[in-house]
Amino acid sequence: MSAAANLPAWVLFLTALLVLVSASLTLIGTIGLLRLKTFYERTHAPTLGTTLGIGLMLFASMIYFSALQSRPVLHELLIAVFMTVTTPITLVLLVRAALYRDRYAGSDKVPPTSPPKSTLLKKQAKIDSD
Amino acid sequence: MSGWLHHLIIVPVLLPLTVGAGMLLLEEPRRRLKASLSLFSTLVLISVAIALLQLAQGNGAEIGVYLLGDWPAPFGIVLVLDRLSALMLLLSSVLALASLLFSLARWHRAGPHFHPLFQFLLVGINGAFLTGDLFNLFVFFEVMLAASYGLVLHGSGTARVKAGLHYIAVNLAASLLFLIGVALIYGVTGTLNMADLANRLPAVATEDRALLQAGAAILGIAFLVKAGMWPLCFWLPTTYAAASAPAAAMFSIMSKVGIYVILRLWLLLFGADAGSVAGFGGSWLFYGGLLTVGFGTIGALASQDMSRLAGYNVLVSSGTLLAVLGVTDMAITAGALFYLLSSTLAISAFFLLIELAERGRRAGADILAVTLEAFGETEEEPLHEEEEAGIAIPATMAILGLSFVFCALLLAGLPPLSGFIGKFILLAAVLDSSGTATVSLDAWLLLAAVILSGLAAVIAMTRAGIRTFWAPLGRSVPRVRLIEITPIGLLLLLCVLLTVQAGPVMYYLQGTAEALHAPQRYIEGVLSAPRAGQTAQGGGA
Amino acid sequence: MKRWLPFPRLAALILIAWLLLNQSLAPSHILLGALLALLSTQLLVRLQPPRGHASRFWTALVLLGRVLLDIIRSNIAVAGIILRRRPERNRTAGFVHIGLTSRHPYVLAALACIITATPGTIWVDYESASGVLIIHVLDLVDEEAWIQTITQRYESLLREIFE
Amino acid sequence: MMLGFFTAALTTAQVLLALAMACSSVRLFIGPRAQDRVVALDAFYVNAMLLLLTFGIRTGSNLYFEVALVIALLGFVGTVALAKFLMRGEVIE
Amino acid sequence: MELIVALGIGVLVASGVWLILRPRTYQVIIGLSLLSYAVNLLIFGMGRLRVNAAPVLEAGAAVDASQYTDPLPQALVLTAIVISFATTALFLVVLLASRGLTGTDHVDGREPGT
Amino acid sequence: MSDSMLLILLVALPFVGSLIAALLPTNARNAEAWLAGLIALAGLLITASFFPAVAEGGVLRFRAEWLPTFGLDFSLRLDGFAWLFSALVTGIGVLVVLYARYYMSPQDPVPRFFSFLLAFMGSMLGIVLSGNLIQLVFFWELTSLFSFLLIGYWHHRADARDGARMALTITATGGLALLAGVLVLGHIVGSYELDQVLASADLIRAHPLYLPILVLILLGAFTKSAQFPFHFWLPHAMAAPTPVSAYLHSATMVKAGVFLLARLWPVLAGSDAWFWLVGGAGLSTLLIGSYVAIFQHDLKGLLAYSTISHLGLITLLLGLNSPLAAVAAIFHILNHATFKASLFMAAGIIDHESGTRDIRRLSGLYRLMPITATLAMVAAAAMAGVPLLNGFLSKEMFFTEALTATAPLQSLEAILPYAATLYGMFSVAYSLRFIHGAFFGPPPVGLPRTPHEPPHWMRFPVELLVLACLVVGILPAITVGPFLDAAALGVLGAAKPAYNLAVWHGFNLPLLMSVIALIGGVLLYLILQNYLLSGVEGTPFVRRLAGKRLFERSLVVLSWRIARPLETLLGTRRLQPQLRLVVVVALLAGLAAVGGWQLAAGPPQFSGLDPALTLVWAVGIACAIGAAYQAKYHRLAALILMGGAGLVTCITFIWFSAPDLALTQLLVEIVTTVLILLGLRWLPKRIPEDEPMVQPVTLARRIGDFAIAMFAGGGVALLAYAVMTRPLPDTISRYFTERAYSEGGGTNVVNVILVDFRGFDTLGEITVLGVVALTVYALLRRFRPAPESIAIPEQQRVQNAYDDARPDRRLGDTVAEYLLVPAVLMRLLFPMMLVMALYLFLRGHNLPGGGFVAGLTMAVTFIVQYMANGTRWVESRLRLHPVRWIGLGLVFALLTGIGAWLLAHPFLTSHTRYLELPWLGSIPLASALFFDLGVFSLVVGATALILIALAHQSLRSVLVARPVSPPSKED
Ligand code: NA
Ligand code: NA
Repeated sequence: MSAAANLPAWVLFLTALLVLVSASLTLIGTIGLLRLKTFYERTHAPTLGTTLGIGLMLFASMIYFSALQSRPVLHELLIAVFMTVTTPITLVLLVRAALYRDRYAGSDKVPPTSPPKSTLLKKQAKIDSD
Repeated sequence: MSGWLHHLIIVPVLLPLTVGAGMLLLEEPRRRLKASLSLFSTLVLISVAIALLQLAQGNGAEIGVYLLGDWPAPFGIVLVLDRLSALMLLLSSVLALASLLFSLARWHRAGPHFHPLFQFLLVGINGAFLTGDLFNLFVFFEVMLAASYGLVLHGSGTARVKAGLHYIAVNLAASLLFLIGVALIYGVTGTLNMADLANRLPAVATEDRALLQAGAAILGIAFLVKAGMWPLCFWLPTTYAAASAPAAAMFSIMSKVGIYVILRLWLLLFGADAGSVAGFGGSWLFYGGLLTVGFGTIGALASQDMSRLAGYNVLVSSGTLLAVLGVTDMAITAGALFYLLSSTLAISAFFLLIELAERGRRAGADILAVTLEAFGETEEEPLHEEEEAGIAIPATMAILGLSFVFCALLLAGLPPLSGFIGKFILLAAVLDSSGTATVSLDAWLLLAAVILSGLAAVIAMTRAGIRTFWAPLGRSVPRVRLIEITPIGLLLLLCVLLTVQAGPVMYYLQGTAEALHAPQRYIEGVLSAPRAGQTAQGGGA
Repeated sequence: MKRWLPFPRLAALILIAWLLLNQSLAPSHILLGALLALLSTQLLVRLQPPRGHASRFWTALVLLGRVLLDIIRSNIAVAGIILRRRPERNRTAGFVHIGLTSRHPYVLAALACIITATPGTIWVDYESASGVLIIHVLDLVDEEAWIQTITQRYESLLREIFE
Repeated sequence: MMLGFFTAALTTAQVLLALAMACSSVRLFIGPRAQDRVVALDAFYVNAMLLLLTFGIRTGSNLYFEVALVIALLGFVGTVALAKFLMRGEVIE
Repeated sequence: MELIVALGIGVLVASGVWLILRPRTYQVIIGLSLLSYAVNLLIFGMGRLRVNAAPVLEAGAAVDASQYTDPLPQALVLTAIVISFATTALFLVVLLASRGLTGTDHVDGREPGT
Repeated sequence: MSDSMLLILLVALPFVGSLIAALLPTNARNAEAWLAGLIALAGLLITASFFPAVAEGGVLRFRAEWLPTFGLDFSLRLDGFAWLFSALVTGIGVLVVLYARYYMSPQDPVPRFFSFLLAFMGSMLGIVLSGNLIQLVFFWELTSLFSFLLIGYWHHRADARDGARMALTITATGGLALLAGVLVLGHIVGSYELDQVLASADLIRAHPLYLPILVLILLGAFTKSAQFPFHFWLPHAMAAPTPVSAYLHSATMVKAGVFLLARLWPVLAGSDAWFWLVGGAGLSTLLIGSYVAIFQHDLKGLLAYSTISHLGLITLLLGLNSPLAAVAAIFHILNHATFKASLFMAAGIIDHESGTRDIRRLSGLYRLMPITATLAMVAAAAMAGVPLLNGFLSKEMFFTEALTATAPLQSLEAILPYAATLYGMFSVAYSLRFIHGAFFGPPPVGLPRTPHEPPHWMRFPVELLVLACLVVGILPAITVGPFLDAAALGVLGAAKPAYNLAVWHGFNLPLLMSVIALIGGVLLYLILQNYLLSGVEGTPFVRRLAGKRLFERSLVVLSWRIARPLETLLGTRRLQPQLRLVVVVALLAGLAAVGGWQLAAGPPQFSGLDPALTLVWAVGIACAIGAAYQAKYHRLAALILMGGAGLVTCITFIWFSAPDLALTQLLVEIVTTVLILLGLRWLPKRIPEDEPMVQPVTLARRIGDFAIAMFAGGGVALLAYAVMTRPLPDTISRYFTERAYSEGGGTNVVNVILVDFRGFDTLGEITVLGVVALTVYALLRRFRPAPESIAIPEQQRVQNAYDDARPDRRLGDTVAEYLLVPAVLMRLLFPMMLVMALYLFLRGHNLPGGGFVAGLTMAVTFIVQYMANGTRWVESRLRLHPVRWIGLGLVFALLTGIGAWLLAHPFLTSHTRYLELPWLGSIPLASALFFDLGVFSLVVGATALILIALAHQSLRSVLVARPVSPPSKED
């Protein structure tokens, strides 16, 4: 922590602020994970952390370390890229699995197996024409 | 010991490791080549062990120290060659040769990667005998255990898997205890090198003694599980009985690794020179050993099949050794080592023999019966009884019977073989240790334990032998190959040699015991071992 | 060229990643990074990723801007929903079926990234035969609006980039 | 002054993130269904990663960054395996 | 923090021990894993707990060993982690084989009372 | 040849002969007999040649070092007494061999027989010639062994097996007791040498350990010589071929016990304890043996009990504490050997010629084999103690001793003469029965064979022995006097009393007793005639005294009633108790080791409490407990919770300055999750059965386990806390930190330790990993999954059915759609992950990372592709050869280590060079890096092998599940 003492105040302030917001957002996300009622709703919540939560934290880290090491520190970008690519993988797989499990369990809260093609196309045409 | 000769110390570890690793680069079906490699490695190991034995003996009390990575002790890992480790190396390589030869008849085909696993087992055993570092000992224990897991399960089948599960679970628990013990010892003393540890122990502050002793005790439990002390030994008979014969024959030295470590560490760390901690836990060893003998005896009497009987004999042997090690006495240590040699050879031979003897009883080996390929591709060459068991050598039953008699005599400690000598030496030493012209209660107890366990062995072995060899029902003469009989003969011959050459052997063992009871030389030898970098030039970073 | 550098853009990205990882622009790192980029993309050929080319850098940038904006907006929105005294009040969550025009794997993949990265929407199912995508929306006020957003705001740009 | 705020902010952020982990772990506990637990585990990983990043900032050390990086790149593997197990009954077909 | 870590180790050990004493193979494997966490932490703790003293030197600078935490326990833990990973894998496969061959997931290969 | 050489030859020749005999062909009856006969004859001649040396009390000795450090030499010692026995063993040996040549049938595998017989002869000679007590025990047990093998010679017969086993068990047990006794005796004397022991008589008798020694040695002697209550094995030993009975079980082996008693008589006898124990056993054996003998229907059984009784006589004489009685004992040993051996041979001839030994079936054989009958009658008369035969002489000496003995108890002195007379009557009765039953009466009917005289050479030994009975009986002083004198001198030395070997001592009380015995015996036989003819089995009054049944019963009880339950009680075959014991014993050991010592030391050193980490640990603790709670029925939940605990561990590592550990822990965590999930596919679900009520036993066990778990957790926590709050001792680590860069060439000290300072550990560690991978692979090759899990998972069936049912879908569409987007992304991640692995590898020496972490990353890289695309798909494009990676890794690490040899350094010595390249700068080339490369390769291979081998099971299940699926096929 002694290293931080020599940094300009605005760096410290900005870093602290970003970190705080990021942590708060993440916490809110997990609170949502607790509070929301259905699985599908709950799945949305943690994405607060995986998107802006991480983004702000990385931003804070970049600013802080760039100032600390007096050179641009950008490798945090990699984390952002990795998260962007890997989060959809998990969520897509997991939510689809949940859908299957709900359908199999006979839940009426989820869309049934895909409706006949014709109705869908009709609906689509309507939207397109708007 | 200098120059190239110096590297000989590490060969017992490196050679099987290299050969095992090399075999992994070969295609699976090249069994003949692998077998030859394995055999080659084992034969070289024997010669190396003999050379090392002579080195250890020739150097008098000097010990050979190998600084790995050329880092000085106590910082780097050291291998230490002394009379004891040289002896154990020889024993393990001899058993390895016997087991390997035996396996060549059929067992090495019963599953993939037999030969590499076998070599890796040797790596673990030899490493454990050589290392002078507590954590490195753990690593070699694990190498040995890992390979033994593989060998226990070799051939598959319900019995093996069931026993293997227990074996693995218990040994994993023991390994965790090992780690806890090492950690505590390091946390208090700050070193892992055994010699350094022995050096630091007497100076351990009083307020740290509790922790140190707790660490040592927990570590000890880990070794006692391996050695098979009651009540930590129940896995042993089942596992050894379930393992294939060559594996079981090798395992008989694995419990001796536990004994070896206790002997080595206990005398080094808690020997007479250890100051306030001297003799820590000795009476526990003694009474625990006696109880183990008792349990082994009971088990031997109660066992109906020979494999379990053999397993219980392992316990009797372990218990006897533990009990006598609990009495710190040089002559006893020497006697214990003789007993160790004799009983290990005998039990190994017995494990090999059982397979052959029972082959005739349950016609059609059961190895593959359970693995019927209802599931999975048939990658293994099926073992056809006719072609595999080969020519029946003449007088098979007579030879098997004779071998059985030898084993029985050895295990019961009856003349004329080394079992008797071993018991005599042990008991004579125990009596002598209790002072002239008196016999202490402990000595009586030990005497009784040894005599009664021998009696039980007579009863149990006779029962088993009569049932197997004198059975009235027309049992088919087992088809046995020469290569299966030879190793048994080899081991038994060694027991005969031990009997005839008891004098010279005891001379060596007495030197060994003396060195063990005067660990200062070991400590100084390890801690003052010179680095190569100091003599040769160049090198280092 | 194609043979040696089957995925030039990906290789470039990997080189950049390597340099970022090592936080260095030393010649040795550039050389090593280039080598690794080449080798790793060579190996990737074996895995036969779907063919595709990404062009229109500016379009991509526009899309990126849109998405970032959406992410920030929806982060706030979702946080608001969660922090309500009763998150369920005045809100219905639900599934939306969307017929997609593009079958291009990269379009779909990118779309999945966007939908997932935007709090409030998740990718639920995609039926390749009909091209129907199901998403789940946390605060579903207007189904049509969501269809619009996905197809017009994102898909069309993605098609421009990848097709 | 600012240093004090900075320190306090980081400590607070860590506590918040630890609380976030606690929330996820509650979901991990109560489920009710397997997918809920998997989502919670995923969130758990992300929280841990953020915690490590704050730790890096707090100590001014770059040594812990790679752990966060590895979580970002590989943390999903476990979740994927779990999800696939739920959907298909086996992880690798 | 020593108290907290010691407490954590204790709970891991207690949970692990409880599990390895259970009759189902899966419980045992989870228990062994928890125990190995605990043991790894214990070994690690033998080097004492120090914040921000990772044993990574600065190239070329003079070394003051007291600036860094004890690296040896860390190296030991690394070895222990690898070994426990290996044995967990093995135990898993053995328990699967046992389940297949015996028809039960009881550690003794048969249901109690049969 | 020197005496020493001859002595060695005397003992060694039979053993050499035994080896040769074993190797001769099965049908070489004559060759075997010649070999054995010549060896016995040579032994006899050698023995004879020694007589002058020992006649006047001289002793021949030979010693060779054997185990000098334990005072154990190979020591031979021949005095008059040993000479007598040696002559007996070899002399009767010659005759028995000759007899056996005709007795054994051509079908019998004679090599075994003669081999054992010769080995026995050698062992017996070993006993009598031993100059050292341990060596004596050595040969003693050998005689038990060969006796066992000879009794079991016809091992297809149950009685032979049982008899052999009983004989061995009893005699070997006695032998073990003897060993213990001799050990203690040697211990108090300070030597096992017979000479020294015999010279320490006063010391021994006065020693507090005298009684234990005596009891132990007597146990040996009594079992061997079939003394009551250990006598019962001998009649069952009669299952042996008759030559064996004649030789071992009458003339020689059973005499070993009394030999020992006589041998140690000078040092052990003379006490009341000796009188009571030895005399008591002798007296009871004497009476019981002779009484029971009367009622035997088997000729050999009768002779066996008679032998028991005569052995009792000898023992009694030795127990009387009188030198004269001891001389009588020695004399009777000799006499009994002659008449009993001849009687056994005669019984054998009868058996051989008529096919039965049952007195009830035999009758009137005198007419068919008059010579044999005559011989048998003379020998039996000697047995009965009829004057002018040798048996009479020693019996008269016995009667004299019975009259003059001084017992510690007055009443006993009075009883002894009556007991002796009674014994005389009994022996007359059973001798009469032997002769009358077999040779007189009407001609035999219904015998298996028609009896006639045996071949002459078969009868010859009997003739010779009977002649000896006569000659000795008539002219004792001339014939046997010098030998007996020498033997008595050997035993008693200077204490040898004067005695008179005359046939006629005038009309005295002993003679009267003899007359009474003779008449009484005849009367008794006549009285019992009807009872005996009725053919009732067993002996009146002592029917319950069936030793065999008792013995077998006690063995059964010992093995199945005692050992079995004890084994179950003291041991277990179940895992849970075993693990419980390991934990409890470790706990107790730790507790005992801590003992009274304090755990606390000085003021504890704390690092401050951090709220965040405390919270994190609250979560970790909850996860651990949750995992423990859920593992039974909710495996997935337990797995996930365990992952949570692992992640908390990982954070702790980071917090306290261990980034390498955190990385490793994290990756292992990920791989373990995948691994266990792969395994869960094959573990059928546990359905929570609703237990109506937890059994009290179960509940108690759970409470116990809970307590154990709490104590274990508390104990470890306490220890951890105690160590962590202590100041760090001066550890060896300082060395590593200081030299990691300057000598190890790396800044990441942990990594330098792993690949350099303690690279040997790492080599071992990767070996473990490799070995485990091979084992897993081997096990999975033979894997047979649970039947419930063989079919493809339910999910896949449902989804396939759905695809099948819809006309617009093809089989597999669901999974294709499911993976469509993720697979694309995962494939694109592939190169990045590879690069990441290499990055972690290359930086390892200086920064957190290294071969192991990199290897795991690499393995995960591949596994991700397997998950995204399926096994077949990946393997048709990208085939990993994991076993080779393992092999290569090991070889690489090894070669790096061995490379140091070329520079004359020990294994694994590291070398670092900097390669200066233009433009690129200096590239470090550290050998440690190559070592780490080996680690990397092995870890990739091992991890991939384990995971892929598990994944492959799914392919196999598809292969098999399809054709096998209809369950009706099973019948
Ligand atoms: Na989203
Ligand atoms: Na008759």
